[in-house]
Amino acid sequence: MEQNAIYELLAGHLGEGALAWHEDAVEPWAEIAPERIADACLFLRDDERLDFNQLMCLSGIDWDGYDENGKGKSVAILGYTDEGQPETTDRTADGDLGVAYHLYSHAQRHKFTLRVRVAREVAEVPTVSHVWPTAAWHEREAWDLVGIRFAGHPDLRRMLLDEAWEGHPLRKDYVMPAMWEGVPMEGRPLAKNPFPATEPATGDDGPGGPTPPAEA
Amino acid sequence: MATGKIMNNGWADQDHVPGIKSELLELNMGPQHPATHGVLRLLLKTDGEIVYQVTPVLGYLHRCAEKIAEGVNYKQWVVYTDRFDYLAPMCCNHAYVTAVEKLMDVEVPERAEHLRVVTAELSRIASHLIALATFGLDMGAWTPLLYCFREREEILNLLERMAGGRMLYNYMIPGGVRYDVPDDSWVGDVLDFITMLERKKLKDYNDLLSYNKIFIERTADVGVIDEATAKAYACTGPVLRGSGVKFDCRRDDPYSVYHKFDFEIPVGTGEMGTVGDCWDRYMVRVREIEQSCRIIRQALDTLPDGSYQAIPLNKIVKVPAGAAYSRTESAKGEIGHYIISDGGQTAFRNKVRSPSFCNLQVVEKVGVGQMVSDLVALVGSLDIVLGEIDR
Amino acid sequence: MEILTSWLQGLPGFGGMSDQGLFITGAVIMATLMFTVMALCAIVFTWMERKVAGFIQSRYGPMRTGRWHGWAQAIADMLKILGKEDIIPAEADKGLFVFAPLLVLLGSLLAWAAVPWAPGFTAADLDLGLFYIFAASSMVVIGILMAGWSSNNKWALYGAARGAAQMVSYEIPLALATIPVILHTGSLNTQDIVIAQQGGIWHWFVLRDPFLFVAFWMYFIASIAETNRGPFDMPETESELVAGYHTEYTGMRFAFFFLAEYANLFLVSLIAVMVFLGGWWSPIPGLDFAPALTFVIKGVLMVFLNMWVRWTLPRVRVDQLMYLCWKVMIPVTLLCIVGSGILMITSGAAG
Amino acid sequence: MSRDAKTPPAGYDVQREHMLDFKVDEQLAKVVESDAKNFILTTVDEVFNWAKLSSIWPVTFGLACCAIEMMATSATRYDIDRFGAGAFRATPRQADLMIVSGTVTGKMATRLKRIYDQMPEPKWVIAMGSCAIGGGPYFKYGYHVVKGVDQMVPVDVYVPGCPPRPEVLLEGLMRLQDKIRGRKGRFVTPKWVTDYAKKIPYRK
Repeated sequence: MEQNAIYELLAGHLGEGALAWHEDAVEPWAEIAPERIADACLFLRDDERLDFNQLMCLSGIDWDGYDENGKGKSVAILGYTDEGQPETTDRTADGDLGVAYHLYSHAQRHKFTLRVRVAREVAEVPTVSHVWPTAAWHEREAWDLVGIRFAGHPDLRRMLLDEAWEGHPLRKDYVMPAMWEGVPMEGRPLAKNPFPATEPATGDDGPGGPTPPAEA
Repeated sequence: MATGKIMNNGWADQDHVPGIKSELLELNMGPQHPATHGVLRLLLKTDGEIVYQVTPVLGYLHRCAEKIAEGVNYKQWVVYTDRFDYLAPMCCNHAYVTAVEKLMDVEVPERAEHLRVVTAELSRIASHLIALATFGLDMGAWTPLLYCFREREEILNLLERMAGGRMLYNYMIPGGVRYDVPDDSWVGDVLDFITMLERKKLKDYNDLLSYNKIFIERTADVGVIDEATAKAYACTGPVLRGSGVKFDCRRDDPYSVYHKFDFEIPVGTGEMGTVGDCWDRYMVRVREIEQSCRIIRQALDTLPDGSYQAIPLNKIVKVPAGAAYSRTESAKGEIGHYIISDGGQTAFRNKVRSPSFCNLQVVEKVGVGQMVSDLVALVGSLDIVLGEIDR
Repeated sequence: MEILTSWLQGLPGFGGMSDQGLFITGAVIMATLMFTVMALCAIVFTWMERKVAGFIQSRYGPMRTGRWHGWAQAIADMLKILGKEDIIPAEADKGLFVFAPLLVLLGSLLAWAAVPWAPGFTAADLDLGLFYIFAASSMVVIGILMAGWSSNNKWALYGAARGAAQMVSYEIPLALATIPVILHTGSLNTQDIVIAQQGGIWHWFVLRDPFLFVAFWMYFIASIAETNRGPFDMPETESELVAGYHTEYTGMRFAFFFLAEYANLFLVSLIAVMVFLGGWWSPIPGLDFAPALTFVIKGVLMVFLNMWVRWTLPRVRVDQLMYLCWKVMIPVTLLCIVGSGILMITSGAAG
Repeated sequence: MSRDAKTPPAGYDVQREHMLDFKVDEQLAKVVESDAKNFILTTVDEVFNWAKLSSIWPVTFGLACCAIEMMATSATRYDIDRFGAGAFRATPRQADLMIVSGTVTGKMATRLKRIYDQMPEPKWVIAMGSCAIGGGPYFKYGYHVVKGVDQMVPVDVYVPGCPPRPEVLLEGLMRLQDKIRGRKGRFVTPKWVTDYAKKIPYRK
């Protein structure tokens, strides 16, 4: 079935709940109100014309610092410095969080994409794990890495990281840990160049790379 | 022989012998355990040999690849896709570059597509060989492991000549492939190898393992995943096809140049037991090796001349703003990449839907009521790779 | 034993010894000899196992240690194991933990006493020799159970429980398979059993009648299970139970299990040779130059067969193992006893 | 396959000896000399060292990609069993060597430490692959990756590569054997290796 026709059926069912339809994108997608997402998924699965029996993918997204103009000027993420220490920033994150659902129907052979967007402070979306059992682990992963809570999830624990882990790593303002439960996560400074240049430093980086600092 | 079906007689929940109190035994399988294919950890609750509850614990190989995707540029991240499914790295490369190209809307040269298909299928054969080998090992058969590794070495040799790396290649780039066919004899060597594999080696494996009486007893009717369960848990790849569903991204959602080739999709038929048992999943892989050989032969026979890179190697890739989900068929199943781009050099978000992640989830349901040995068979037949589960 | 004591009597210094003294001296010499043979066979067979495995898997196996095809590999293994740290887990039942490997070793060592190496040369020439061997080697089960229980490790407990069930069950077809032979010889004395097979390959019990032939293979399968080797290595099951009952054992204590495994392997092979394959008699009558050597060579061939099976077949599941024992092998061996008896009566061989 | 290569290529042994060219530590040489007076003790020591280095049993401990290369090393073509190190033990209690084959994550590091502690003395560790050596490609953004397993357990031999080829792992094993033998020193790259490396044509 055509993407537009699917959206029309869905919008007819949801009414106000269907917020927007982005037809011109590389991959058309529908924006759904967060509180109606479980309802929408149930409809998409159970309607005979649609019959979306497979949830291909469920992704949690942190939209913080996204460059809306499409110029590639989004906020850079934090990592470790060359000395192995975590980078920090003064900026406070304020962007929304989102979830994207990619559906597929084995019988009808069509796909569909849904997205929801919630405020960072709320960060709660109804679960769809009762619609497709496979969503249970995807949602746990989204909770673990992005920090979106899924209301009504039967077992919302962290999926990949330990239960005692602090923070949600895929958020844009995540600061890398230096130590966790006695395990050092920070790196060590890169080793000194074992073959120091014999000539005195001239200031620019020659073929041998930057000149290492003089021995203390 | 025994049917493999275990009746839940409710012993675990009550004091079945008056005066003696019994409880379930909690068993911790992994992360260092020979049967968990890496660092998977399974928390079992057992009553004697019978498993009452399976809880997989993941994350022992969580390597933060999705975070790294937001920090490095598109070409650099191909390196990390190699390390997802390190048994079939070419398939992972292919999945990623397909996704990037979908967003970029770039025309990939025909020759590059053919080379991609050939290398990806060789990688798939290598991965399936390991799957057979480790599944045999889980069943206690050591020797097939060594034989499969022997043939895999031949594939690695061929791919090394092509891509320069022995195991992880970093071969495909958005817009083409890194290298052309290395020399004149390469194509002939690949054809020789697949002929040898089809004619002789597959028969060896079948004699040694597939149609071995003990092996059939161990795997037939064990760990049955029926069609409804497989679809509900979004199983893909040989796991889904083992349950009798004729679905393959290469045919049903064609990407690259797969639409040009003629191949069949093997499905589980329940030859030795029920449809969807461990033997079916195993046999689907054996038959897929044959089909992969067919695809390679066709792709090499019709290998077109011309360029193999649409974008020069030293150019940094910039992807227009937008979001797209692209899926391809890897050796383990459907790999999906959901890339959100902001128009820059790095992805804003890159979510990877890995097939093993979804396939493994079914253990929570199907593993219950099995014996401990059957659980090992079930996990082995799913052919998981922890690299792409934990990412 | 008689040969040894009479030989001792002839030596200067032993002539004036009392009979009891002679007996004790002889027994000590014999026990030392048997232990040496046992240790030696563990060393030879570990090397052989790795070479056979390599041969089957199209690789070499040990090549470097000791220059020629790694012949010193097993010696190096043993020496290294001697130097390893001995760990007793804090939560383990220490007494049982320490005693279990000794019991396993003792069980297999005791059984060696009744093996007929050559005419008249048996450490203990017992009238109930075969019965004694089966009785003594069943002590191994207790050792394995103790090891698994005392380790306080769940995998070890699983291995021990499986091992106990398996070994207790398979002792029955193992013993039953030899009964047709005992019907023929009318004796449990190991020397007598071998002597009854004199006169070339057609007089060996394995080829006497079809039922005995079946009984031999039943014995062979049961003996694999009895020694816990693939495809019946339930107590260890490396891919399921980590290392089974000896998961927590290190160094010397683990070496005892290791030693006992290969000693047991050789023992069951020797019993197969003794009971079915003509003992020390060569296949062609009249060519019996070195009885002990013939006996050992046949035993080593049986061990090779055992290894061949191990490195070829997948492992069976624990319930299938039990099924095979109770519902297939025991009825078949019982049938063999009846059939062989009927054949004896009809052919007039029964005295 | 490997079975065909019965005879080493000409000059192989000479090259091998070159590879073992060590610059011996002078301090160490003195220590060895003073011990050498006690003939019996040194002989016994040598025999036990020989036993240790000839029979290094690794623990079956695969972490990531490198684990597959470790398996390939034990498989037909490379066959680590030739050096007596082919008996992979599933339980750390019976192993001598831990090959840390792959990325060590924060969650795994505690388990790794535990497995190391469970191994009986004397024990050795090989850090296989760049992840185990120093975080490798996961250094910059790897919030869950331990940058170097030597922050958790002492490492004897570092085997670089991503993943290292089986030949390199075998070389690492031989370096470990040298270490057990008591030959300490700096590995000197022989001239023929650098000469040969210059001759390898590489593609653009």
